[in-house]
Amino acid sequence: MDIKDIIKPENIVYEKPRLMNDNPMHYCPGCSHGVVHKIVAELVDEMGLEEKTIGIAPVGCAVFAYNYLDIDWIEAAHGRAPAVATAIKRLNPDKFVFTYQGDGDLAAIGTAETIHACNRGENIVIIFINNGIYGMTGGQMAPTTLLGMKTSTCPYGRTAELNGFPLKISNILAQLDGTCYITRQSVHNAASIRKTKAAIKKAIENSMARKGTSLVEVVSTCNAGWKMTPDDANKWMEENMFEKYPLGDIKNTVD
Amino acid sequence: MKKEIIVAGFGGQGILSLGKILAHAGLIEGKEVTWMPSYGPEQRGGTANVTVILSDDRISSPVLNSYDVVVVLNQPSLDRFENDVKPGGTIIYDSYGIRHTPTRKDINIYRIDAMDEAIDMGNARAFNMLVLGGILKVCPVVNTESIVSSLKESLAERLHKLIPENEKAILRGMEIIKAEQEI
Amino acid sequence: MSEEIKLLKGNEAIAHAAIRYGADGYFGYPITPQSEIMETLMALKPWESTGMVVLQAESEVAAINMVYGGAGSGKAVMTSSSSPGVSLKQEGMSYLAGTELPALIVNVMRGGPGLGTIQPSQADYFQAVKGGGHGDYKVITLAPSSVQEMADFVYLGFDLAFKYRNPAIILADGIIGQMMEKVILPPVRQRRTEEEIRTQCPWALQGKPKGRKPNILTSLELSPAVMEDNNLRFQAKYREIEKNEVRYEAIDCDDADYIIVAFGSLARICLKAQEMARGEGIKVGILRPITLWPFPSDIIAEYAKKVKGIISIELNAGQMVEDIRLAVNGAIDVKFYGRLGGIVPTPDEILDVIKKEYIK
Amino acid sequence: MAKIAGAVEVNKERCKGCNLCVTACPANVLSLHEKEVNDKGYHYAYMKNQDKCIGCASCGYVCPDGCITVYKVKL
Repeated sequence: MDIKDIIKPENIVYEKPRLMNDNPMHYCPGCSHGVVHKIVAELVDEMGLEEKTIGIAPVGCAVFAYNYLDIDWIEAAHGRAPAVATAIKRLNPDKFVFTYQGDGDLAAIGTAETIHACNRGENIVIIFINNGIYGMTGGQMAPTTLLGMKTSTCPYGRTAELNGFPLKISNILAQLDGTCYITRQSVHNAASIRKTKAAIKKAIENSMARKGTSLVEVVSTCNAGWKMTPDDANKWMEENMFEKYPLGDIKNTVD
Repeated sequence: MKKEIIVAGFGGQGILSLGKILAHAGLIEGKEVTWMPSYGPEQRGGTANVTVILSDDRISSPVLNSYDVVVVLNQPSLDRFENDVKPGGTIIYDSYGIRHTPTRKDINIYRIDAMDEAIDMGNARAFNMLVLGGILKVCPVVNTESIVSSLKESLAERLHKLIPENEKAILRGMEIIKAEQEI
Repeated sequence: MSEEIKLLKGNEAIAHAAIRYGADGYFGYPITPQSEIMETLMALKPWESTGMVVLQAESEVAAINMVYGGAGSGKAVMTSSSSPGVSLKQEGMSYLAGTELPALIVNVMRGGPGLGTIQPSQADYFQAVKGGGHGDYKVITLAPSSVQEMADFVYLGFDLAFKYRNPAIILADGIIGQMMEKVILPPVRQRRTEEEIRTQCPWALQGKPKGRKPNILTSLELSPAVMEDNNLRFQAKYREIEKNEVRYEAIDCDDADYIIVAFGSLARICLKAQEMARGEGIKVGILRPITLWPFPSDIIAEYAKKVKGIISIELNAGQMVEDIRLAVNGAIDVKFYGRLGGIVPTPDEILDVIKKEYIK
Repeated sequence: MAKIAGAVEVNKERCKGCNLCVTACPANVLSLHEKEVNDKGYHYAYMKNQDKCIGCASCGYVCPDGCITVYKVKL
């Protein structure tokens, strides 16, 4: 069959989501952020939420998320996204309000805001990108950096003596009565991407049904920060990150 | 008309609410009023005081260094404020626990044994209303009807059943205040 | 409900006024001497009457960032705190200014630095009028000197904040917060509808209808050229505010030999001293800045040409006096008297200072 | 079983040459250009073995930059 007969609009089975615009993304080649952005864009569109969605962009690599997804956005100070989201959702209860945060933002500088928003059961969705490193500032240690992992601020590898332990914040948040759905997923292959999309969809449904706080942790790569190729980073993640951060639902009180 | 009043004593004696009822009565009568408490941990013990100013005109300072009427309900307050009575002004003191009484010759001195009376009445909570009655007797800055209306507005709904009791204490306070020196 | 007269603490007046203004949200954290603001709001339960959201946050930092989010959605939102808490809020205030969002912040000042004291102070003058947080920005600063003004400035503060898309501060102190006075509560306004927000605040986050561009609220801009343009736009707005919004009260200044410049509660104490001085034949006037930023520099410069002396009296080590000196630009020697650490001077003390400085 | 034909279009200017699509493809369809680069200097992905494409869209899913459009027809 001639390729011209295949490449026709009616035969499209996959394309860049409508709500992801044509601005080139500043992310490094192979960065997981783009995949998660696409999932969010697809779901907002598929669930008919375009006119109801307000995103809170973090400080960190995803700081410019607002340049890529055509929805209303506000940029939060480092770590404060859950507080910003709290007010937006409470003042606009029929809107879909989500934060998009990295590990430094959510689990270090914003720990208090994260825990208390979850504990109040704010009807928001938190999308948590855990790649074990500070990407934007150039690869420093994050709260989720694995023991032994080298970063620019633990150049000989993280040690418990000096830096404490990798923080499994999602497991902490699952202990809080305000959370209804906490899950840990990844986006390193087509199957895991489908699962993550299903998880974020469920989280959005929970928030619109006012069931409490939902958080989807996406264990991700930062190949630039890890100093690996994207392919190697995926392999390294599967072999190392998944052991400390096993995939699957941590809490689901909804179904 | 302008009256500058301070009531000082221990925290927990009901001084702030006394002042509030007085200020509120002034408000009911269309006066300008200012109620300025000492605030902070002293509300829970130690000394407390409240300045109440009632005036027909705009009130300037809520903080004063001399007063028309000084009401002192313990020795430290008497020692602290006796000299701040304006010449020709009035001091009212409760004799309970007082070792040395006011000595100034240029002011009116009244004594009210409100603490003893409250104990006799078996109602320690009546203390501040007895004192308020005494104040109103020697300095009728607002009328009694306004005070009764003020009680209604100052007290929470659930405490309204106590209003007759408070009224009685105010009237009793008017009876038990005694002049020791009038100039 | 039209106007209503009540006996209220300054802090309580703020709460009552916020509900009557039609504020959409309050986000706070307890700290003395301003906790009655949130306590009163919680007791009045406005979520049952006007729909106003009241929330106790986990920290001052969270509270100001809730304000940032709420303001971003075009709502009239506020927070309150006292000095140490307001230091924590500076991050959020800088973001509000940098994102050009309207919001009302109340600072019932107490003495510092550090944990300091819970007694009244005006030592956060610099922090309020010079920006406070990082970056070149200004916050409209209103200084109430009565409980009535605590209520009125909730309205004025919100109105100015929305007019200029800029945060506004009510810079009060422990005296005004804690004292009770007669208040004529301002007339009730309705909370704005979603439709009104859409027309009045087209920048607000409401979810993007098809056909409109996304509303993106951010203070981030990595291109220095664009960032400079942003800053120039802010500065132009600040000049506009300086031109339009200066407010002050001048009492007996026109025939005065000496002028006391004082703000907030201290202006009231100085007023009593001024009355006493006039009683003794000393011609003293009071110039009370109501807006600390924009500062009433022009009128002070005018009086500086006519009077024998100007003195700034403050509950700090000499902060507003710097703005007065800038205003008079050397035309006259500007003196200063201040008390620190939560000490409040009495009217007598101030009268003595006037006499000592000028009537030798 | 119906036979399936697929094809992939890569937005070559958007592509950053990360190679994730190449790895994700179960049919060994995609490759990065060895010599050619786009305006940003990336060796972008292209269909090296078009006839093997089954239109499974794995490449599209994993592409972080949304460069890939996937087509599929049943023959």
